[in-house]
Amino acid sequence: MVFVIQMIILLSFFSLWEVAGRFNWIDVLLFSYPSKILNLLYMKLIDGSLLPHISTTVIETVIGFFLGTLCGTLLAILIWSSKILEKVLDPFLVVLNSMPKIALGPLFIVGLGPGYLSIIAMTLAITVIITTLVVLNSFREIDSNYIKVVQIFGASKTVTFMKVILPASIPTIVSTLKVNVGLAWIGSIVGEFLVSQQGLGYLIIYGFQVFNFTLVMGSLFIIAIFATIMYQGVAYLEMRLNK
Amino acid sequence: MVFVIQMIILLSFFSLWEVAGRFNWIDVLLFSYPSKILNLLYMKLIDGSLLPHISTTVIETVIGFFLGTLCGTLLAILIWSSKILEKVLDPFLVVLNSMPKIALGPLFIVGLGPGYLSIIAMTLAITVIITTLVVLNSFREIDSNYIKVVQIFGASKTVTFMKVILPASIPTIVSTLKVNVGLAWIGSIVGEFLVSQQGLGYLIIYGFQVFNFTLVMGSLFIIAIFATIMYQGVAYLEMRLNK
Amino acid sequence: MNHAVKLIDVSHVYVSEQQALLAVENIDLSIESGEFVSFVGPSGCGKTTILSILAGLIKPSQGSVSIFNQEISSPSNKIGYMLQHDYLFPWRTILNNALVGLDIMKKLNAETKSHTMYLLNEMGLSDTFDLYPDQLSGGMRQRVALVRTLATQPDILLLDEPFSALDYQTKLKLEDLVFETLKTHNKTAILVTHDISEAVAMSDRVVILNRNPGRIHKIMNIPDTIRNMLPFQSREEEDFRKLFNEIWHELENIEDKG
Amino acid sequence: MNHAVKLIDVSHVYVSEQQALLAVENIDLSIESGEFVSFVGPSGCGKTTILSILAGLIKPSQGSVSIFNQEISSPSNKIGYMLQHDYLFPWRTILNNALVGLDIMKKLNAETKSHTMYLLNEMGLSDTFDLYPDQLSGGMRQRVALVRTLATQPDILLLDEPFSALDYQTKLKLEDLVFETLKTHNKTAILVTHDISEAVAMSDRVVILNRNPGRIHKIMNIPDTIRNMLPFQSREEEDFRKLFNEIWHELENIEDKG
Amino acid sequence: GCGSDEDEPTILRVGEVTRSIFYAPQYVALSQGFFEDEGLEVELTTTWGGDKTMTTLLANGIDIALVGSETSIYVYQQGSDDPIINFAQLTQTDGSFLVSRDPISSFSWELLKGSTFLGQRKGGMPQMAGEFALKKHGIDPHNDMELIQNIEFANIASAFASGTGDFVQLFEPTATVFEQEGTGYVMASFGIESGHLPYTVYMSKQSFIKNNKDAIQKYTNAIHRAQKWVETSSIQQIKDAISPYFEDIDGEIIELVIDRYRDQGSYAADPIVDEDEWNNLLDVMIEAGELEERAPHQILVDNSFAKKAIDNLE
Ligand SMILES: Nc1ncnc2c1ncn2[C@@H]1O[C@H](COP(=O)(O)OP(=O)(O)OP(=O)(O)O)[C@@H](O)[C@H]1O
Ligand SMILES: Nc1ncnc2c1ncn2[C@@H]1O[C@H](COP(=O)(O)OP(=O)(O)OP(=O)(O)O)[C@@H](O)[C@H]1O
Ligand SMILES: [Mg+2]
Ligand SMILES: [Mg+2]
Repeated sequence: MVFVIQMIILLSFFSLWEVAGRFNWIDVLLFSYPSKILNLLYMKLIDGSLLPHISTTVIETVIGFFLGTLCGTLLAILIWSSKILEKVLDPFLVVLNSMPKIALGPLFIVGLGPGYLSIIAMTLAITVIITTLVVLNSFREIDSNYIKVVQIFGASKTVTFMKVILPASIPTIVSTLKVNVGLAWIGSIVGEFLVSQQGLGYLIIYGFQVFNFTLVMGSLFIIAIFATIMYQGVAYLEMRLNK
Repeated sequence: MVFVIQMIILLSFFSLWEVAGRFNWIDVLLFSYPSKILNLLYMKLIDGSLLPHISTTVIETVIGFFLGTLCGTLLAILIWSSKILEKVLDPFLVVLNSMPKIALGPLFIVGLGPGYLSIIAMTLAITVIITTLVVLNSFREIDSNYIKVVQIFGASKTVTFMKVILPASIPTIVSTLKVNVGLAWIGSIVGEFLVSQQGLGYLIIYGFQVFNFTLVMGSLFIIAIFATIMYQGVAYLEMRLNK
Repeated sequence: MNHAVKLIDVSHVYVSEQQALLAVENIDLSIESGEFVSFVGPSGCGKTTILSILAGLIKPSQGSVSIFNQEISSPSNKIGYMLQHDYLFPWRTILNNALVGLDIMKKLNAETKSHTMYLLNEMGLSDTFDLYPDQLSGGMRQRVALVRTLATQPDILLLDEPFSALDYQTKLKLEDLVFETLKTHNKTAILVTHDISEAVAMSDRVVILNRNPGRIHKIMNIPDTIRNMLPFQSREEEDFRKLFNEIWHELENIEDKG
Repeated sequence: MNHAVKLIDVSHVYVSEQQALLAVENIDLSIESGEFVSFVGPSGCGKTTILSILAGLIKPSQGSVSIFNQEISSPSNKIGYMLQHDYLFPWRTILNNALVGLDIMKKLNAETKSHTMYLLNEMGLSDTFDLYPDQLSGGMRQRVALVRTLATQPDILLLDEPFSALDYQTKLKLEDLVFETLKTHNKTAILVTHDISEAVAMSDRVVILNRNPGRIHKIMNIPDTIRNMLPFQSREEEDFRKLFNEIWHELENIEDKG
Repeated sequence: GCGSDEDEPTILRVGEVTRSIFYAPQYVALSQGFFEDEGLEVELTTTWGGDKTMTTLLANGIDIALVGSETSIYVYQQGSDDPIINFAQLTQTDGSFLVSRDPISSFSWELLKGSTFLGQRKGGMPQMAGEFALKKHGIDPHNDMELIQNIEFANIASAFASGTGDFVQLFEPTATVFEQEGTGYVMASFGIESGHLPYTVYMSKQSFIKNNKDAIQKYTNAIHRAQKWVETSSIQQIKDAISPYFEDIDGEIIELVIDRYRDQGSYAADPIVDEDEWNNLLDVMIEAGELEERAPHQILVDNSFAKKAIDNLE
């Protein structure tokens, strides 16, 4: 049922786009249309030039996704562990988060060189603080009576964390995963805008450069497909955790 | 106490930077140093060329911040109101969120023209979905027994929302505000990268263009100051809500 | 017939991944308008389940439930239900928690508000109006939840162990208070309790439930002498002890079988 | 002296923005190892507050608390505390909820686990091991919380209305179970209850608390005959009624003054 | 990249500011193996934008940068102990064109007066060259017309295509694509109008050049060879040589673009950064108000490698 509605939405979107493109209701130069995009992707797939781009970006994204979620959660744990740390760091986190990451690009290049490291650093810069803020908030929201229960048994802060805080925050962490699927893609693409020899971000910026928007749209299309796959993974995890 | 530690951190950071810059431990061309930055900002403040840039961006950011939080929360409410809508839209939200917003530039420019509208649209594109995902998750996490209590009194879905879901989600919404302070700045700056004649984002990109990183750092510095002010506002709100 | 509540052949199965549990089976019961009925039975026999069905919170797997001759499918505002646990809203003050029902039903006015404040005062909560729930003791919270339910003056009152966290003296006082309020306005009530004397003292009929699955084991009619007295006085009656022992005995039988 | 618990001149004030509330005042009490003491008193008189102080969850505003001659400042693993509300973890199964204390204390092994399962079985929860808390009735949840506290076999047991959600029969059975367990292992216990017969039947001493602020009103010693019997049998004793009435009377006095 | 064993190729890391047909000789050198012939192995990265390219060069992320000379001047202007030295020129004119929305049979620059002009962003070479050309024709860009200057490089074409502006300053291949689609018509070349400039040049840190004279020489040799190759080969040949680097541009368009650039002399014939060209660049920058003092040719340019390369080839 849900799946059917989703398919209907997708199909009508693509059909409308196709028709609009074919009948020149939209500027094909700028927006292209699905069959043209698919054709381009197919050609590139056949001649083998697409796969390296995809695999590069997917690997960067997946690494960034896991590392970002992990670091963000660990940072949240660290901050949670000390009231003073929490109060001291809170404004820094928020202000740091407001720095436009693209403007920090040169910093990464200088620090990490023009390579994968910079791209992954960009992904981390984009995901970590948001993860930290959201997860930390969920730590704070936990009913203190649950904490009391384990304290009575003499639980240390670590044990309290493992037995109460973490399991109670799982739903929020999973929802952060959903946010991070998006942020990781943005991070790796923006990172590739910075420096790259290949990858979907490279294809996008190159597409802009050579005024081939079909290529840009095609890359976005591939991103959407892989983001969907990652979403499915997270959704499966969510289902499993909710029994 | 907390304030003192924060000041110590800030001061040592800036002193270290200053010293490192003066003694050429870092490449001054790329990193500049505080006194040089402050001097530049002071000069620009005196000759009146800085204020218009600041006010432009601050206005865009504040509008984007409120609109983004509002739209994100409203979208979360809409989705919460229907189980089917929720299931249908969930993957679309996540995948949409993974589109690199910069690559959507042409869409904004074609749709909204090369002006403020595009910049604010960029801010919204960056903030709305994350807000929606986080707030929606907090709606889901509310103890269903509280909902039972109002249902017994015959509360409609709207009333349930107003009397239970919303008040119970206030802490999460406030924490999303903290996230959105950051995202709104990023949105307006990235929007200014796309189209602008004025604003801090414009200064940054101009600084890059003429390879004047002191100007870039100065703009980031101003962003940090105003982000701090916005953070204080949110922190005050948080304090008030927690009585 | 003027039934306030009518349950016809109601059964309910809780279905989960691990198991399907038949919680209550073949419940047939009619309660007249103005009647006071108590449910007693071993823990886990399905008392709360029946109340939830009556309140429209659970749709029974089988059977029909009607209220004033109307079949119900969702919570009706004729019914007030005091849940077994208080579930006060942590973000509302005590007074606002007590007023939440009136607020939702759009019945909040000077009169209903002062009535609610009167009830809070009667229950010994006069100093707590502006406090928050986590500043109250367990028994105090329970009383706030009771006021919340009484405040809207519903036609039918479902009370799930309303006095379980209270000391004897307070309990007796509140029994009288609730009893009087109901009788004056001719309200219908269903009380779940583990306190047999409470059941006997307050009710017109006591329904004894069996367990696994929950079924009606026996219904005891309380003689008029006890019925019409205030609960506190009933306990002094001659027949009281007899009835108490009878119900006790029935419950013991159930226990032994279980 | 071999005191298990010693409270010297303990007072506690709850301070919030709205008010400062003196909850308990000048509590002086020594409990010997192996003793069973009950607290009775009107709702809101500070019983839970005293238990929380003993458990090390609240630091009293004044006075000193020691356990086995050691002053306490944080929760000690010699103490087991069953809170007034169950607070079972919704993400753990019933068995895992019952085992959480052992798990945290790193005492979980085949023996302690089978002991916990034995306790669950004794309390009539044998079919619920793999269920989650929201699939249980109120009384069943309360029993799980009791098992959770007993499972770690603490030297001192603090029980805050452990049987309030249970029917008479189950309650009597569990009173005997708890009583026997404690006596065999010579454990110390403090029980908060609103059920005077429960207090008399189980305890060596009954502490009657006054309210506003909570103070010790009177301490009743239970005669050896009743003390050494199982709670179920005590109730048949001659002296029982007398003691019951005496305590009842004291509580009525307090109520009238309040 | 030090040492020069005969068989071990010297590795040079090169960053290009963008990927463009404008840099055709570079891709020729790569695809025709000119670098390999010199015993070099070139790793090419696209470091999108002048700022990123220069940053990467300064941070030693690359050894050689292909970027506009103005960046080296900006760096010099802010003072640097290790200046960036221009050693081989690749393009010698601006690469953008004046595109009109409507076909105009008899174009004159006067027509721009009172029109809406979609220009490049401030501070960049295209904007400076564009305004320089306009002023040369007696047009004050800020008063005689409505100048829209607020759109990012990659989105200028989109803005024009969606109806903003009567005229636009566009690069290739966009200009040619627009012409083919009828979206716009090329009226004039800013490359021709602004004259010869050291537009895109290979540069490196002074310290790197000092320590790797041999490698730089070889690199310059290969580039010069490619320049000659482009000068003498057919359009078709050039297209075939560079198309692996432009898979997503139509072959026909590549040819048109190469033809147009070569025709107007955009590809430098030799790697020498002439002093005249340099001064022209300084003029353009001063006119645009981006330069405080003239940056001396003798400090920022080292033509010795270029000269030697010319000698070697003869
Ligand atoms: N949400 C649920 N999901 C599955 N099983 C449930 C659920 N709620 C109750 N049950 C089961 O249904 C049976 C009856 O539960 P109910 O809460 O009605 O008992 P009760 O008579 O109110 O008990 P108590 O006196 O202990 O409150 C129990 O066996 C319980 O385990
Ligand atoms: N966290 C708190 N903050 C402020 N006041 C509190 C808090 N907890 C309890 N109180 C107050 O302290 C007094 C004693 O509370 P306590 O919970 O100890 O009572 P109790 O004897 O356990 O009552 P009950 O039998 O109803 O559980 C009450 O007046 C209550 O309002
Ligand atoms: Mg129940
Ligand atoms: Mg209590």
